Amino acid sequence: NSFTGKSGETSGGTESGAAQTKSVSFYLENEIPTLDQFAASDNIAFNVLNNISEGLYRLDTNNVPQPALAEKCDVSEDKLSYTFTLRDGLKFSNGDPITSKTFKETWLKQMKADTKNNYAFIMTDYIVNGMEYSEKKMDADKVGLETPDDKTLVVKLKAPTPYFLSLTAFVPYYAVDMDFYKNKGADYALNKDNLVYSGPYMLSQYDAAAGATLVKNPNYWDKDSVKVDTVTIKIIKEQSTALNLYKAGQLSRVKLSATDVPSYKDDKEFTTHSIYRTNFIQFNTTAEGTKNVNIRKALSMAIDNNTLMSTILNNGSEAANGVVPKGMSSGIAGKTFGSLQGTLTSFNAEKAKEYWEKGVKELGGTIPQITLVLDDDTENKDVGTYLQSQFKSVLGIDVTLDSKTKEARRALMKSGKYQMGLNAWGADYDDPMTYLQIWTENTNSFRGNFKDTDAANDYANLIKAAHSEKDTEKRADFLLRAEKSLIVDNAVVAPLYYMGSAYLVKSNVKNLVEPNSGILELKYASVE
Amino acid sequence: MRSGFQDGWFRLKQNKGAVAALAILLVLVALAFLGPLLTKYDYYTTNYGAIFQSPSAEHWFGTDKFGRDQWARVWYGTRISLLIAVVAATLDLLVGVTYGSISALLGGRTDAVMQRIVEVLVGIPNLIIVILLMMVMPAGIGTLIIAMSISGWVNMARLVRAEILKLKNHEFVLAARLLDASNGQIILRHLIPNTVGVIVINTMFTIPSAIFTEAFLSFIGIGLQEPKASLGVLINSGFQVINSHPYLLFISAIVIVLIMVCFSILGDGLRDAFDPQMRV
Amino acid sequence: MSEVLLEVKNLKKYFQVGKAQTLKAVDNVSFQIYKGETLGLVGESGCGKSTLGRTIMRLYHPTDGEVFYEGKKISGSVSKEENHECCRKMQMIFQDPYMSLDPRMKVVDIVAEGLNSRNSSMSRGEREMQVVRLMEMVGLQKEHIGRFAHEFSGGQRQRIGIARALAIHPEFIVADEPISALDVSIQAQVVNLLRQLQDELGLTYLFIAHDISMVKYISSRIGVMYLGSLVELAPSGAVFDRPLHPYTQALLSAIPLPDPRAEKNRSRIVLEGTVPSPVNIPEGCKFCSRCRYATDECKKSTPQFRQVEEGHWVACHRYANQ
Amino acid sequence: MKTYILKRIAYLFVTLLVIMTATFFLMHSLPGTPFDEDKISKLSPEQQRQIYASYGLDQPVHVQYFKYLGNVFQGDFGTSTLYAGHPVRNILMSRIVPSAIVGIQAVLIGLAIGLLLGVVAAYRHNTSLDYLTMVISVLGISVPNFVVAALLQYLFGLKWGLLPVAYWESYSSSVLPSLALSFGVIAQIARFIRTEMLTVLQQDYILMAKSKGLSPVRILLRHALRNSMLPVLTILGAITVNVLTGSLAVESIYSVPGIGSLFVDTIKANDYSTIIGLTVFYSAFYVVVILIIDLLYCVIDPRIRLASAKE
Amino acid sequence: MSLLEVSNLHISLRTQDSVVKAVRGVSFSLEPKDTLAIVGESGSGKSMTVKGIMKLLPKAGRVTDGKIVFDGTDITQFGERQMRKLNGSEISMIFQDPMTSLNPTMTVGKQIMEVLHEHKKMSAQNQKARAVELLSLVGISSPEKRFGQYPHQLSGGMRQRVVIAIALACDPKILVADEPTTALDVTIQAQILELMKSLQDKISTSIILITHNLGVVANIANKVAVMYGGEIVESGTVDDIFYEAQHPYTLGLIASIPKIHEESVTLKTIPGTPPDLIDPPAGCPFAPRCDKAMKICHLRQPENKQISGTHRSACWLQHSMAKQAAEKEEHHE
Ligand SMILES: Nc1ncnc2c1ncn2[C@@H]1O[C@H](COP(=O)(O)OP(=O)(O)OP(=O)(O)O)[C@@H](O)[C@H]1O
Ligand SMILES: Nc1ncnc2c1ncn2[C@@H]1O[C@H](COP(=O)(O)OP(=O)(O)OP(=O)(O)O)[C@@H](O)[C@H]1O
Ligand SMILES: [Mg+2]
Ligand SMILES: [Mg+2]
Repeated sequence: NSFTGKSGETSGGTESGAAQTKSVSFYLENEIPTLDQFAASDNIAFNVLNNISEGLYRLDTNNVPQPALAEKCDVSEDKLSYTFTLRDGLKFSNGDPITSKTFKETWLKQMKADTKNNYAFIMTDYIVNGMEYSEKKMDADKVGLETPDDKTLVVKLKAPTPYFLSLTAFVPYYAVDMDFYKNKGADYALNKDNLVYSGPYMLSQYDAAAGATLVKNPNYWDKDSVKVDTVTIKIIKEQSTALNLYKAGQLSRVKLSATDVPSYKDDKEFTTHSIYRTNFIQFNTTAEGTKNVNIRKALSMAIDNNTLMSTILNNGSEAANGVVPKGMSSGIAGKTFGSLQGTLTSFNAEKAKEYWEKGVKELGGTIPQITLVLDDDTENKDVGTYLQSQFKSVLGIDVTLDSKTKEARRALMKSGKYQMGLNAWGADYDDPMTYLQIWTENTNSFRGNFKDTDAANDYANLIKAAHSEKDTEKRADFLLRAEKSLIVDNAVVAPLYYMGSAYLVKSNVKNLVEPNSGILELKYASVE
Repeated sequence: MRSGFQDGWFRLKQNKGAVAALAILLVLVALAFLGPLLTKYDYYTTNYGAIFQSPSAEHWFGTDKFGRDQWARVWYGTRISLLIAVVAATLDLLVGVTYGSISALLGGRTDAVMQRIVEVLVGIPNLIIVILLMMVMPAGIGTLIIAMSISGWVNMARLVRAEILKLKNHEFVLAARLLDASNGQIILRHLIPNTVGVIVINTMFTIPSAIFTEAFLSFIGIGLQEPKASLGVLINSGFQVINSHPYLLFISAIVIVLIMVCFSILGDGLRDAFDPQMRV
Repeated sequence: MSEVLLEVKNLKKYFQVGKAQTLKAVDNVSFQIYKGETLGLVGESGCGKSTLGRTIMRLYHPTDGEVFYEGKKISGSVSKEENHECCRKMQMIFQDPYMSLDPRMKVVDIVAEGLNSRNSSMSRGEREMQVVRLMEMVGLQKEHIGRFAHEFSGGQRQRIGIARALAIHPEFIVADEPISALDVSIQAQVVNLLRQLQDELGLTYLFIAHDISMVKYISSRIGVMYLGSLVELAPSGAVFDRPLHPYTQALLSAIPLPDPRAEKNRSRIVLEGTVPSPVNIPEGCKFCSRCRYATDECKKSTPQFRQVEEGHWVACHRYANQ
Repeated sequence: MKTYILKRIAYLFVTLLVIMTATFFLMHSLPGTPFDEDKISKLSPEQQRQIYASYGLDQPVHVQYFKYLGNVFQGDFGTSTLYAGHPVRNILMSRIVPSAIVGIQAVLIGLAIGLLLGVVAAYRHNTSLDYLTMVISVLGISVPNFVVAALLQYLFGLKWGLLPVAYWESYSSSVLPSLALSFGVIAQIARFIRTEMLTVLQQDYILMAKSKGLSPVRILLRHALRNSMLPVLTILGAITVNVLTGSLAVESIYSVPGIGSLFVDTIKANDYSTIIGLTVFYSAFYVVVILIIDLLYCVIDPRIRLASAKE
Repeated sequence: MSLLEVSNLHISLRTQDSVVKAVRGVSFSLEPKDTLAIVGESGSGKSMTVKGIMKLLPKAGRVTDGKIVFDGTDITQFGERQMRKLNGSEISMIFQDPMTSLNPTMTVGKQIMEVLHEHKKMSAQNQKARAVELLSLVGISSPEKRFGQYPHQLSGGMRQRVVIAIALACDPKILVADEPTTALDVTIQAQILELMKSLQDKISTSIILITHNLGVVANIANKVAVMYGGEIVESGTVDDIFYEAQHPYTLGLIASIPKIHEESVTLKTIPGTPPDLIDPPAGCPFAPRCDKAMKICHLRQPENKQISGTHRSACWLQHSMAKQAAEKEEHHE
């Protein structure tokens, strides 16, 4: 950080006036943990990486994957083979060519189990022999990645995967200059000079704790459509600070806290945006009390998601109808999963009470003592407090809240010592499977111990069927039934809300979008 | 003839400021216990139809984001915070003062060992221990107190130690030695009375810092869990809505400042009352 | 003579001052105090009298040498019981009365401190009565007991120190200038008290003072110190009638007389020459730089402290062959 | 004295070793792993095993400990897991500087104003000046620093535009955080100086100084202050360590990239190496400060002897 | 004109629940080159009197009445600021308790230099040289070494001499010495007295000397005031007091001095206890202990009666009627 006497009057935000350089500035709510793509695993890092590097495809403003480094992709009839053709003359920012081998090497590295970001599954789950390679049971040449020439990459999949293209628009699939990577060794990505860029921007300044500045990448294939010259990324952890900076003209966009929403609701700079991240209660299906399905149903039904949204969160989040976000694609063109499923959750105090009494009777008449574990951040605590009051007023029970650090909460859930836990899951790609299959994989107490029962097996079978189903309609149907059984019939989870945020965006900044992945897209942004 | 204690008490009573402070403090303590009874609301009942109401005849201190009556919550919180204050002060006075005086008076190797122990206690990040505590103990005041006891008294110990290092070579201590006073008697009769100013002032500082530490610990889940609240917790959550609903912060803040002002005046009064040269 | 109560053997007390410099405050002092006697100790200011007294009282660890009380070694480390024993039997009156009084304590508590540590069965009232009795003994009033040390005059503070030491009926008292701040009539009162106690209870004193007439009056023997060492030790009459050491002679000649006319035309031995720094005392007699009889021998060798007459010890070459 | 210092330095390393060891084992008994359990649970058991192995976490804790110890003795504190791939040393180095700048300024401001207020309050005991300092210090301690920070940010940054609202880019960025932190420092120092000085001002040597005809300022500064400094020195140690190692709230309000949040973040994320590195740094700092303060005791008051009862 | 004129000085001190009337109507005057010795009972208000003059009373103390004129100016109402100009340079004081009146955390050398710094324009080097010189003047051996030591490293007598050195540093017009030689051995005491005398010869300093050592009084003083119970009961030249003492207290005092060349079993004392200053007696404070006390003595305060040109005594015995009565009694015998 250079101590150059900049002070309050810098309009640093949207336009830096005379020089006609267009700039936007936004902020991240935490330090940038890393810019090493093989180590990056959270949205903060992805927010930067997504804009300084690129994959075969890139999501457009409507969440649809569009060819990026790849010019096109041919999918085989059996939907198991994808042939990508790369554009001509692709180059990293340092001039190294981007070829199909670049992708193959990058992906092989990503598939190694010990890759730091633990994202191996995002490839090994799909690519033929990926898992075996990952577990070191097979050599790299057996993996379903072929590079007939420098411009062609053939990917062989284990099962039809309708969302595979959107996977290639996810950061772990992006291109990394592997020669450079090996060259730098442990120092890779530690500073701006130890990185090369394939995306629309490159770093001109980078400090993990303070932020980064992005400038246009001259070697980017589509550099002409990049409208903004510099992007400043600040690290600001305090929402009120961010708002102050926004008011002082130093940020182009700011997230509003729930309590600030009412005062800005009618502002023309106000927008909201929800992303594919669902918060839900995970019931432990083997724990005291919650092992009874009626108890679980009662608890689920006692929750009024709409009140939660309108009075407590109030920040652009949406009341959840199911675990799968409404807008997620169903695989059937033009139809979202939500539109097919309708509403699975319903607030019904009477029914909840009925179920509760039934459950209590089944449990032998003793009213179970119930505890909800949750993370120690404000949002979760607010939600917890709301739930507590709701259980009290609807069911007349005193639910204990047990807030813990995230790691402690996870450890508790992993060991199965919980009844209900507040948890969330963010989509890795635009398909319901990213949600629904987590209750089948390595079924553990983290996912409510939902296994080894008829219901659980039925659920697993539905997911399995969906996996191998080539017909999109049928596949969608399996998934719809799975979600229904998960939420309504078995009440393994009680969906609460889809995470969203309310923002203020300077009116001269356009297309500063954050697709449903929650990862920022700067390529399309422009400043008037 | 009055004893030293009666004497101090007598002089304290002559200090108008201290008496007023004591009175206000007593009123606050009374409110902490009786306040919630004065309203028909309790501190935990939510009312989503009446969130964020400004202070009014209905809700004297307004309501919070769950529509809970802030009057009841503030006094309930005061009760908890006063408890924390008492615990912190006791800890400071019992553990801190004892530890510091023993360390300084015995000196030499004992001092070296005791001070190294303090260094280790301070050196290990508290948060780690707190999180571990969270795993083995249920959340609640008890756990909270244990967490605060780990190193809450260290400052006091070091302060008292410094003062006693200075005092212990004074001739009146030597004189007491010659009169066969045990170390304990020397500490109690000579050293602590001569350190009273520092002890009182440091207790003044321990109390608010304990109140805010409690809020932090409660936040990460070791202390109070919703819907319980303490002043520290109320201030923290009031701060989050400072722009839109400042009264939530200010009411709790005023209570805490009032408590501290009273404690301070009282502390000064005590300090002066026990300093025989300070008579006015 | 009667039995030896306290014996000091080759006692040394050095202070570290500055970088690696030692100040020999007490340097190889040996003497005995008999039971029931008063040993007066006089000497130049800064010669180490208080240090000697404090070392005997075990407030300082001796650098070398030993102190025996009733034949038992009490210097160095001792057991807890011995410590109690010593505290019960030995007391000290400090030279600086104010510093030795706890500023936060009332006089009643200060004086009663010794009573408290030992006899906790005593009731509050009893203790207070004891205190009043002691206060009156040293010429203070009972109204004073509720006051703090800073509310007294210098002489009154000194008397509080005396009362405190007497409170626990010790056998042996090191009195470090106990009466210097008192007016003569009270001095007389206190001295009479000390003597009376000595007669009645057989107390033993080490009495440090500058007022030689008072020392002479109270002491059976007098020791004269110079720069950390004893230079003369003899029965008090002998010291006054036949002072042997040149320093003692100078000292005696300097006593101011309470008689203005006599004072005006009296001659005293004026000590010329410089006092050697206690930090690096030269070889030879320490007094030789100021001594009118100094010879070469004095500069070269340190005189032995030897008995030249029955009970009369002196460290001076002039009496080497006697 | 010299031997005493040498002995203390030897102790210092033992203390650090104990702290490091304790922290290491405590850290490893914390719930959770350095990884995102949500994500790890999606990997196959074999994949999971390989991950643990690659971090050496599959070995018994004591084996890990000795390995780590060996590295530390070679000056290598390992790499962070939260800030994946970043060497702990680099992280610490880049984070300490802002915290230190803000902290040192806060301590200096606090010391200067605190001493001034405290001295004046004692000198003018029971006057309105005295009450004013009491009010200032009560506010300083009972209003949490995040509130002060937010207030200063609003006033100086947003409303009057005198100083940067937040963000670490120029020297002026450090002013508000330092000010916000200094409030508590002022409060503590003022109160301790005042109480101690009230006692000192009653001493005879102050009367003596007056009888010398010295000016009140000189009496206060040359005679009273030094004799009242002991408690201030002691708390100054704690304050320095606390303030220099960053304040979570103030740093996040002003977006100062300091170590305040690093502690919390890394502990919560089970980032073993960073925490231990941070702990070693912090406690080394603490222990050294304590040593310095102990030595200063003897400088300030020559009657204090630490070495031992014997001369 | 007198250098210092004190008339009817009253000083009270507040204690917890009472007021100590420590000084009750003290008057005296001091000419240049005078040495006034104040002797008297311990606790009779000697120190308070001089502290009151210097405005250095403890917090609890206040001058309730009286007038102090220094060098023609009335300083009774002087505030701290005005006193500062006098203190140290014009009037300087040697405190009674040498240990507590030295700053424990400052080397003695610095404490001497400080007063030079304040009142004499001197370079630091000269200050130091002068300080060392002062130390050796007061008979401290190896003064350079002592210069850098702290008070607690000095013996009682050395501290006292340091305090003396500080008081003498600026050649004051009046030197107030409160028991300056109590902790000194006789040789050094003699040296200090010589020093004071030479100062007196050199710059006509006046000295107020409080002491219990009548030998010292005899040596140096030309005037003596005897205090008892907060009052001056007798005053006069040394000869007046030593050879013509009238007041029974003075007589008792002189009788208490041990005589070096006489052996005696017990020393003479004055029986009884001094008066309670909280509630001082209406009559003569010494009356309860006085073997010559008459009825009137207990009832009314005797007036301070001039006996000769210099000699005054406050005793009913000096009253003409008492004299007659005494004569009568003598006749009877
Ligand atoms: N701070 C105080 N508060 C109350 N009374 C005090 C205080 N200081 C002194 N006195 C009382 O005032 C009286 C006069 O004290 P002062 O110090 O003048 O005596 P003095 O003549 O100097 O005696 P000495 O020769 O013993 O020093 C004493 O009786 C003493 O008890
Ligand atoms: N704590 C100490 N540190 C260093 N030197 C000391 C210490 N205490 C005493 N001294 C030195 O030891 C020597 C003897 O001091 P001591 O107090 O015993 O003398 P004294 O005979 O009692 O003198 P006085 O009659 O003046 O009280 C002096 O030179 C003094 O400076
Ligand atoms: Mg002495
Ligand atoms: Mg006096």
